[in-house]
Amino acid sequence: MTGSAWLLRRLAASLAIIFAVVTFIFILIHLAPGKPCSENLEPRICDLLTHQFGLDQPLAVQYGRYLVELAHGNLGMSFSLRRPVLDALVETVPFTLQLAGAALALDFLLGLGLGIYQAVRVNRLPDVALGNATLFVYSLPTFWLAPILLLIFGEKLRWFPVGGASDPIFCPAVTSLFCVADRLWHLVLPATTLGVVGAAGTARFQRAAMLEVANQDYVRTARAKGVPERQIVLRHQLRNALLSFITRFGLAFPFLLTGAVLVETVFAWPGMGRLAFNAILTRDYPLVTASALIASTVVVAGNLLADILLGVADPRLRVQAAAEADIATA
Amino acid sequence: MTLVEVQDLVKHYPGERSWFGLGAPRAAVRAVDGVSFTIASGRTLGLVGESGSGKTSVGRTMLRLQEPTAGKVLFDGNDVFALDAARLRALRRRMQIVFQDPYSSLNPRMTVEATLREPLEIHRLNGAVSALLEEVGLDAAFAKRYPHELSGGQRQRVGIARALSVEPQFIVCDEPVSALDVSVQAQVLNLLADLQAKRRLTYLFIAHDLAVVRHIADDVAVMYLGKIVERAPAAEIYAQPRHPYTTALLSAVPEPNPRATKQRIVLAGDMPSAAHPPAGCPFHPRCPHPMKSDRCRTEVPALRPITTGHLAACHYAQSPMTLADAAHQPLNRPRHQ
Amino acid sequence: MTAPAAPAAPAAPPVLLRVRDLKTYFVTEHGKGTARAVDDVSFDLFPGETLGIVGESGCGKTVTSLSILRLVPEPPGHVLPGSLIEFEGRNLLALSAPELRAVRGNQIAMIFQEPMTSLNPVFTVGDQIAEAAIIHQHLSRRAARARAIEMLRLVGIPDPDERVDDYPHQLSGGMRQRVMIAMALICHPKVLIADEPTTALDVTIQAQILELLDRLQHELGMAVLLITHDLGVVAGHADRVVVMYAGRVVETATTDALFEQPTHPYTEGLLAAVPRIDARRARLHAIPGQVPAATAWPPGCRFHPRCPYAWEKCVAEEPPLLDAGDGAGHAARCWLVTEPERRVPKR
Amino acid sequence: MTLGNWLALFVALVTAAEVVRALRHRALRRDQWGRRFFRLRTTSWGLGILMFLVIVALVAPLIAPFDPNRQLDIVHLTNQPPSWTFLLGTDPLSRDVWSRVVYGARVSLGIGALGALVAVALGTLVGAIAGYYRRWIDAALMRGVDVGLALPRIFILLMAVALWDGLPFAALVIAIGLTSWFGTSRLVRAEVLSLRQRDFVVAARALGAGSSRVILRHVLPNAAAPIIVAAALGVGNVLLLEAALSFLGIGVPPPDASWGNMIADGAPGLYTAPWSTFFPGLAISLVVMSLNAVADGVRDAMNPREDTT
Repeated sequence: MTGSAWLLRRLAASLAIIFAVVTFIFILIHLAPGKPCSENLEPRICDLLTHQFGLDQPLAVQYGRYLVELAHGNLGMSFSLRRPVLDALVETVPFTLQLAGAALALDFLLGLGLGIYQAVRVNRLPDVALGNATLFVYSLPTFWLAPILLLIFGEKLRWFPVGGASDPIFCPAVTSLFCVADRLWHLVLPATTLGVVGAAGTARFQRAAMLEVANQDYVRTARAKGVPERQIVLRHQLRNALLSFITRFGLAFPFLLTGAVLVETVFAWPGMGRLAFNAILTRDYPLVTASALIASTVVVAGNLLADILLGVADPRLRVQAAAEADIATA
Repeated sequence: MTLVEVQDLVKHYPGERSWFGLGAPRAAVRAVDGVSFTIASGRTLGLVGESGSGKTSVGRTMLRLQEPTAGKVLFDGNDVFALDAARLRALRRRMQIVFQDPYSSLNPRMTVEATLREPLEIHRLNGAVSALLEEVGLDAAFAKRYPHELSGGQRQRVGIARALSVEPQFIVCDEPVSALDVSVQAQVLNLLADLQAKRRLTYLFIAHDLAVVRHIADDVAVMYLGKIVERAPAAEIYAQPRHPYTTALLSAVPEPNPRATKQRIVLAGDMPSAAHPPAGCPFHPRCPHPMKSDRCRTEVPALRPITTGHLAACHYAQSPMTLADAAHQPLNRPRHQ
Repeated sequence: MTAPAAPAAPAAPPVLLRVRDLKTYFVTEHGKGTARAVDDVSFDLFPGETLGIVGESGCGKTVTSLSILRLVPEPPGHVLPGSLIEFEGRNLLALSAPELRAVRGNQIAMIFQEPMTSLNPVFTVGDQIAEAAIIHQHLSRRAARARAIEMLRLVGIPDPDERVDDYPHQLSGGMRQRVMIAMALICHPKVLIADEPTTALDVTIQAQILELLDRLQHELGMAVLLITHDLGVVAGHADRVVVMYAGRVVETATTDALFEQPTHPYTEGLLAAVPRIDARRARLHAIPGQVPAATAWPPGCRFHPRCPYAWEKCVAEEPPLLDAGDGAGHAARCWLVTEPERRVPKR
Repeated sequence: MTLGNWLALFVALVTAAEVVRALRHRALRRDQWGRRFFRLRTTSWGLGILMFLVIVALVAPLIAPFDPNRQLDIVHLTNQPPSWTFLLGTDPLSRDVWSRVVYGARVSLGIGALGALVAVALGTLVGAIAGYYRRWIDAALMRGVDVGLALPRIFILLMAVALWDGLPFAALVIAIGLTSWFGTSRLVRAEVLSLRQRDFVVAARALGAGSSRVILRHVLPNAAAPIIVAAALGVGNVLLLEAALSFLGIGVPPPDASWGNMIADGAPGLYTAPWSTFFPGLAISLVVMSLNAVADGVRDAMNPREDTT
């Protein structure tokens, strides 16, 4: 089987998973008691709305309709925002991407660096100190770290803004270099909150992975060849430890999503997490389903990406695929 | 009297689907490819082969620890593969197995006593753990120990005691001494011989070491790539091997005698993969026989009697290869692709 | 203190590798004891010869081989002060890290038991073979690659131009061990330490690898330290033999002398325990008991609890390596050398 | 804080320390497993902190000076800083933060333990079945797990809690447990897959042992260590999840204290009275950290590494 055929099958499986998730969410949300109207709405109007949105139809009919609409790229109308769900997502998703991207970068760069550094200095003072520090930071709840950082750096020191994604007066949109800087400035605290906890976890993981590899026979072989210690760590150990790191990368996305909901709430970050949270509170069915669709897509895509990277990075997988291609064509 | 009869046993492992079950299945591994033999009651058949020859699969499939692909195994007249669960369980009292790796063959969370008591519980037998331990040469004090507190040889004795606990007639010994040091290996081999004499046991003794097999087996079968290539009484096969593979294997065994003026046949290349065995005689790509011909490349030689009781699967078994024949074979030729 | 029997040959060539009083101990977990894995081992390796170190698991032969290039993981292991490993007149134990690295893989190279795990799975075999040449001979990548291909050809790997880009998992066990050998020999070392080089291989592949090692030793003129548990391998390939038991050298001799006149009861017992392919014995000789733990060697002669001849003196006092008097350096750590009349089995 | 409270606190501390010391002492003498488990100092600390908090939760009435839900004096005693009377200060509703932290331990630890129990039990069951029986049942279960892992868990929980008004407390715990087992099942499956190949398992089958005996006596006991690790980490995860939900205002309903809703309660007064946010968060961090440290110990114990002495 060739690489592209594998990718096609894998994509199909991913789509099946996303489809299953959406179906599950759809059923769950419609099984819940109650109607999607706020309490102060007149029952008559509520009924009207319910009818208008087709919510009085049998579940199967609603589901069928939803799928037909989805196939046409139509995510429906948001009940609470009174506008297409797609528009709301287009507006908010980029903010979440910025936040998650920055956090992910911090997580991996800092985490990898610390983990490798600790592995090199294993059991010496810097390793022990960093080991205790990462153990602690890794255990911090993001929704607690967020207000603490806000208190220290936002309120007391006033280094960073206390909320939002940009200055609403000077930079409602990115129009100048100053506004780019403004955006970044707003990004620092939320991204740090989200990234630093992940970085501590990554560092712990990477240290363990490096040490696991350090006991392998081939490291001894390298040493017997006269390879300098530094090169042993950075070449022979790191290359192998990165394989398990890639797997971890694929699993980081659910964590980021959960974190995003919480961090966005604390920092009033106009992202998708907050949107989805509000959608749930207001029983905005189309918006909730669409958010779940996006979230599961991100998770599944993360796994897929990790698999592809692993296939590239691990010659054992790469060559296996090639050998299968040989057999298939023979 | 025949106790065990294996008829045309086949065990193929289906190719794993790659990529998390989404890929096309790979070619099946033909681990055992039509193996037949009989073992008379109270005798030992040595089953010899290198890794990948399928010898372990034969032992495990015979006991139905793996489901066979085809073939038949008759134990004392019972068709092992046709039994329902209850009757299979009853039969398991009579057929046992001893494993190679003494470190993995005992449950690390169970004491020796618990390990030996379990089979008695399963079959509701009245046996004494201390008697079993004594029979394999261990002190009764070992009953309270955990496997990690025992040496390799002691573990192997416990493994043997476990097999004996249900009072079987037939034991598959799957490389029982190959993980042990020489001095301990001799202890265990002697123990197996003593037990056989005392309990009138029948053994299938699987090994890669021809020297070990010589000491315990009455008959020897040599496997290569899922097939038996030669089968004969032990004395006969060591004195006059008929298959070139057996000849080469015998010559390759390092002897602890520096003065031995033994001519060595160094076979070129590796055993091919059992997923893609060569056409014709499975041994032909490495065969140093001087008469090797096109027939070897196309026609699978049948395992046929050469002399009375001596079977070989070689087209030229009537004129067996001598060591001198093989001496001028080029070394390190390209391996089979 | 034991003085190793001096080699008696009058015009003995200069010693290439001299090991004296080597002690490598391990601290067991949580400092509950010390495992004296290698306890006072001495031997010499001469240019061009093959010295076999033979013994069962736990005798300290592998730790001895790792100690030479200081590859014992520290902690928990450590080589005790007072040990000497002299290569061409320099004590390897006293070298700085860069000096030691200049010896490793360059002057003294090593191959290991498990060719599967001893090769790095993520690099091509060419990269791994070339690495030593790049480090020690400062070859360019291109030149090192060419050398790697040359080495692959030398060790008998077909199509070396293609195999050089293979990854280890694409090769069979025998081919991987050939790669290991190519990697070890690329800098033409003077000493090759082969630690159980064929234990993980099938017997027909073992024959290939041993023959290859013989041929390369002949062509390249290096000395080989062959560590193995297999007396058959030693008989066929070593010039001289060191037998180890319980962290000690118990007997040393030329190969012929050792197999003809085994003097130490352990050697004798070991030889009698090996199943022979050339003759069927009714019953194998078994050495009773098992190797004691390295944290608690028996007092006196460490073999006495298993020895069929042992008497009070063996329990009370450990014998030194005593010259067995065949004029070829045959020595055994056994009181029987001085009291041969006691060689009467008790059992 | 009365003298009795201090005394109870002191006894709890000493008891926890002594129990850990005794455990450590016994483990070090027993076998390698025990020695490796206690190799890292953080493991002992983690065990001690957990022990202490469990004792605190059990004897909360003895240690807490006030009723945790009582608004002591909404006029004069809001947002009091820590003092000898109010050890950790008071919250915006004039409740004693220390008493709430102490009682919150019952809720938070209880939810963590229960949720993790559900998750690990389910994960072990599914993993063992999939790994032992292979074939179609394995394929079916693992495809289900794939979907489970792709579910945005916090959404599901938010939906469950937000949409079903007045969801009983136990249902919340079970909902968390039901959405937390997917990872464990994969782990157990992998472990079972490798164990079922081991010779002692084959030996048991050869002796005529049935599937349930093989799984319960031979396979699962040998998979215990990774399951324990999963359980320890699971308690932390569930606790964090509950806290997150409570923080978002839809977890443990007020006025009952959980560490999560205490953070939320304190958040509006963050700048004036940070203590009412700080201390419950610290408690969560300590528990999660301790669980991680204990998990490290179990990991060390199950795969020995020579890199450290």
